[in-house]
Amino acid sequence: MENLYAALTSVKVLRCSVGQIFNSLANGIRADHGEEGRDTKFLSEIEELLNAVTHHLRDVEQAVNNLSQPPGPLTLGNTNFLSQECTQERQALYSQLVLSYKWTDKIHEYSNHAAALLSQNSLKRSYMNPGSAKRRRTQTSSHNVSPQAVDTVISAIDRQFNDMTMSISRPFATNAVLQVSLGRVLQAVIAFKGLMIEWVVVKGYGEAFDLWTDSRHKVFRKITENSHAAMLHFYSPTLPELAVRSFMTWFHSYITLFSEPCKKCGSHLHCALPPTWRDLRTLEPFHEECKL
Amino acid sequence: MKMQREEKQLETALDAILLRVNDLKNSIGSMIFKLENESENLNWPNLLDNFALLSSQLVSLSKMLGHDKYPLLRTLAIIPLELSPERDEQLLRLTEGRVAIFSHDLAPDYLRTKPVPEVEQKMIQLEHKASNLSFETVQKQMTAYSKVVGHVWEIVSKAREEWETEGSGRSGSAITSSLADTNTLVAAVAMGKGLKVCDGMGQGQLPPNMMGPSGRPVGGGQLPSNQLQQQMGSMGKVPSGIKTNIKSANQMHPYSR
Amino acid sequence: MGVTILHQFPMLENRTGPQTIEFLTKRIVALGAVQMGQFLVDCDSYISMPSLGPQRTVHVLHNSEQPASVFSILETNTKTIPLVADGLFDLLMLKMTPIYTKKVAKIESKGPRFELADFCIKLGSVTISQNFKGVLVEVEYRPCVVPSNCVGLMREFLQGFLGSCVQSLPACLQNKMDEVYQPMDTIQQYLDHFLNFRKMAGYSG
Amino acid sequence: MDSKDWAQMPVCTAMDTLSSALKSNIIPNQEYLLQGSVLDSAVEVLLHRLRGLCDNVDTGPETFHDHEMCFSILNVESGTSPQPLLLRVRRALDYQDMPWQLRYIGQPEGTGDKSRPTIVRSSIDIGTTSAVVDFLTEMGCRMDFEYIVRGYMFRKGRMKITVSKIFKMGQGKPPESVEPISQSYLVELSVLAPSGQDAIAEDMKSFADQLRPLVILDKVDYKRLPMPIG
Repeated sequence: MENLYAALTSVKVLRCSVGQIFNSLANGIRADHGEEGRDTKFLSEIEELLNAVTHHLRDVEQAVNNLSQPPGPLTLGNTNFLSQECTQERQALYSQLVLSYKWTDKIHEYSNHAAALLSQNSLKRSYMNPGSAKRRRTQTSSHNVSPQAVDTVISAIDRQFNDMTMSISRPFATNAVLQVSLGRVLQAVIAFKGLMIEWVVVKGYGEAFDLWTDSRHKVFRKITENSHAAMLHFYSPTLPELAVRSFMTWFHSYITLFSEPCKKCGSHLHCALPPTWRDLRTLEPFHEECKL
Repeated sequence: MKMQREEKQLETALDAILLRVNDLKNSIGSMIFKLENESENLNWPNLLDNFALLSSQLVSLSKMLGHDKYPLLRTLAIIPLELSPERDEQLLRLTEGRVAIFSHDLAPDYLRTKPVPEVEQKMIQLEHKASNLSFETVQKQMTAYSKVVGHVWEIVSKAREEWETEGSGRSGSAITSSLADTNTLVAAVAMGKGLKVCDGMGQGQLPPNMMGPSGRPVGGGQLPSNQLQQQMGSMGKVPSGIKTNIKSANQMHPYSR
Repeated sequence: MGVTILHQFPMLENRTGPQTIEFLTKRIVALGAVQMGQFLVDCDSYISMPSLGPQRTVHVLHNSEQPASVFSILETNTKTIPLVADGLFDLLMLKMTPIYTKKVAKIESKGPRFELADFCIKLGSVTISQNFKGVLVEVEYRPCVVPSNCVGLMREFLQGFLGSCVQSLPACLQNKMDEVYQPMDTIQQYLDHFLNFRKMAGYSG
Repeated sequence: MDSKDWAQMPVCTAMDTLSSALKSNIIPNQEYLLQGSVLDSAVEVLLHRLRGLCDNVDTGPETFHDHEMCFSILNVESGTSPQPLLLRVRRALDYQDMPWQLRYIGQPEGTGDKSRPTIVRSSIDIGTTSAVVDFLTEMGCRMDFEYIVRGYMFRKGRMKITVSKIFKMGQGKPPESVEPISQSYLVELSVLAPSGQDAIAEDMKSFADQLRPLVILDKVDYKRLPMPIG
């Protein structure tokens, strides 16, 4: 294998030197050859290059001699047939190459942007950054709260809304899983880690409460997505209680999911969906497409 | 020749008697064993069975002894040929450890055919006394005696009666199902017998529009229902109701065995 | 089961039944709906014998959306009682034939069934013993279970593809606006329309 | 399945499916039945034995507490003997939100026939909503009688064994104060099967024999029962 690589590089070098000769020949006598004796200088340059070519040619021959005969015929798959086709256009390679190049370029660009955004750490929800250990100890942790504290916070929120019923279960150790029924409009399962909302699944009235399956209905799948966005938006590591309360307040605004039209276009339906987005501050309903 | 035949006859007779006696002995042995070891789960019928066995064996033995074919054992004499104060191992084995020595003071006890002389004397005295009694006194004593016996008989039979009713009560608990009850239940479930709410009653559970209580012969409907209720109720309270039911059902049921 | 509204689509003079269905299908497909099978709702009516006193009618309906259930609605002079039962209820009605007899022809609504996001749209052509009588459009909005919540939304959707002929809500939903919608409510709507069709057929025939 | 295929699939009417089910004889419309009773004092022994014999050993017996109402509708019109159509409605008192059961039971056959091991009667079991009582009443049915039944249910293969106490309905009294109609438990062994499966009857007979003499399960012809009262 190494021999093959060596041979290939020597062929490349040979082609380069041959190319150089043609290059010099095509350029003819240049300014840098000086005024007097420029012919000789040019000739000697060509001669030098030719020498290099012969030298490289010898290298190639040597490398080829070193190559052993490949055992059996080489199977190259479909590429075998490439040699049969001589017109470049019909292979359509060029356009594909350009396309893939464009894609890689784009990916590169986007990932650069993403990296820049992520490095600002605005969405990081745990203190995993290599900050000083001293500072970490002083910070309040939102995911290390006693179950009683979680219960009191949630029951306080529960009292706040009388058309939203909540029940807490703890199927996995101390972390609470909250089942919320919003009138007879929808229900949601919210998984907490301490007081940090970790996961939200929104389902229709009468659908099974569970954390892992999506709703049957498109509307609720959409709202699940939006709740994820809201849960990230409202997240604040220093005031976990406020975060939960504001999320719940926002979530409660879905009580008018089917009855209130979009604030912007004034109609109920867009693409056969009701306004599934609620403004994070004003709680006004918008269609996905109208919110911008 | 005759002697020889008689001897042979005697031998076979003795063998047969020995066999019976051995049987008897074994039954007594097993009964004693049972009494000693299984007394806690030995019940009365079982014990009675054992006694019956013993008595039948005794009867057959005595019949055998009184049979014509058998020689009169009474006429034969046993002479102890050898008495010894020594312990005899063979004898011990033969008697299953009961008799160890065949000595002078033991042999008369084993071979005795008459009661002890004192007892014999007493018996003669009593017989003499009896033969000397006058007819009246005998009659008087006999009536007194039969009176006492009758009294005892009465007590015993009364006890027996009590005991039997108790016993039958006990064996009744082994009965686990009653055909009469089956019939009652099936009839109730299938046709509502005993469940039918008579007219004008039991409409509390029904929607009021179902049957108007008006226009129904209230008096005529209610009276039998009350009677029915009373009968049912009283039947339920009497504890012996089940027993009588069983009997009557056995007579009535077409499939009774 | 979501809130469902059944709407009778008016027939135009120059259109046959299949043409109307075709026309509606085109509209609904243009909105992005996909056909998902067919549907069928049928109704048999059994009428009591005169000996039983005042006449009562038992309507027995089947909906292909709930294939294991039989819906029956008993109609007396004073009230109607709905009953949902297993499929074997049909067998029981056969046992009842001496007392309740089938005197009127079967009426059914049958046609394609479409899905568009969370909506389910059914275009049914109504026939009484194979004679075409009209078109019933059923629209179900499956995520919502309380009628009062989604009245506006439903009306908007219906007007979106049926045009301005859509005005009021079905009568039988009016007094159940705040209750959870049941499959029986759909059946009740079908029955109301079926009885209308029958009445009209009776007048014309 | 492609959506195109869906579109092509014909919808068959409920009546078609029912009649095809009838034709292929998969509807369990025959009930094979044996009945008996056990005294209250011996019911514990019976339950113990059934626990050993039946399938649901690990979970223990299933209890039930039902209210059964029997309706009849008289068929006056037909010229033949006016045979009333009997319908039964049963509901679980312990599970109020369960569907109610509406049941048609035909005339029992094979009661006198010695060669048939069990009673066979046609039966249609229908689950319904709770409106069924109103429905039947308005249809013209009359409630003949009602009772409370409480007891235990066991399964053995396809066989169902119930051990139950029958209570008379108290007149407007709460259901706690009902009185039992006898000092025995009713024991029923039944199988619901499509018609023609007579082999199951033999299985039932042999199972019933295993319960002897604790309970004598037999064909009880209630028409020929002695009628002591009323």
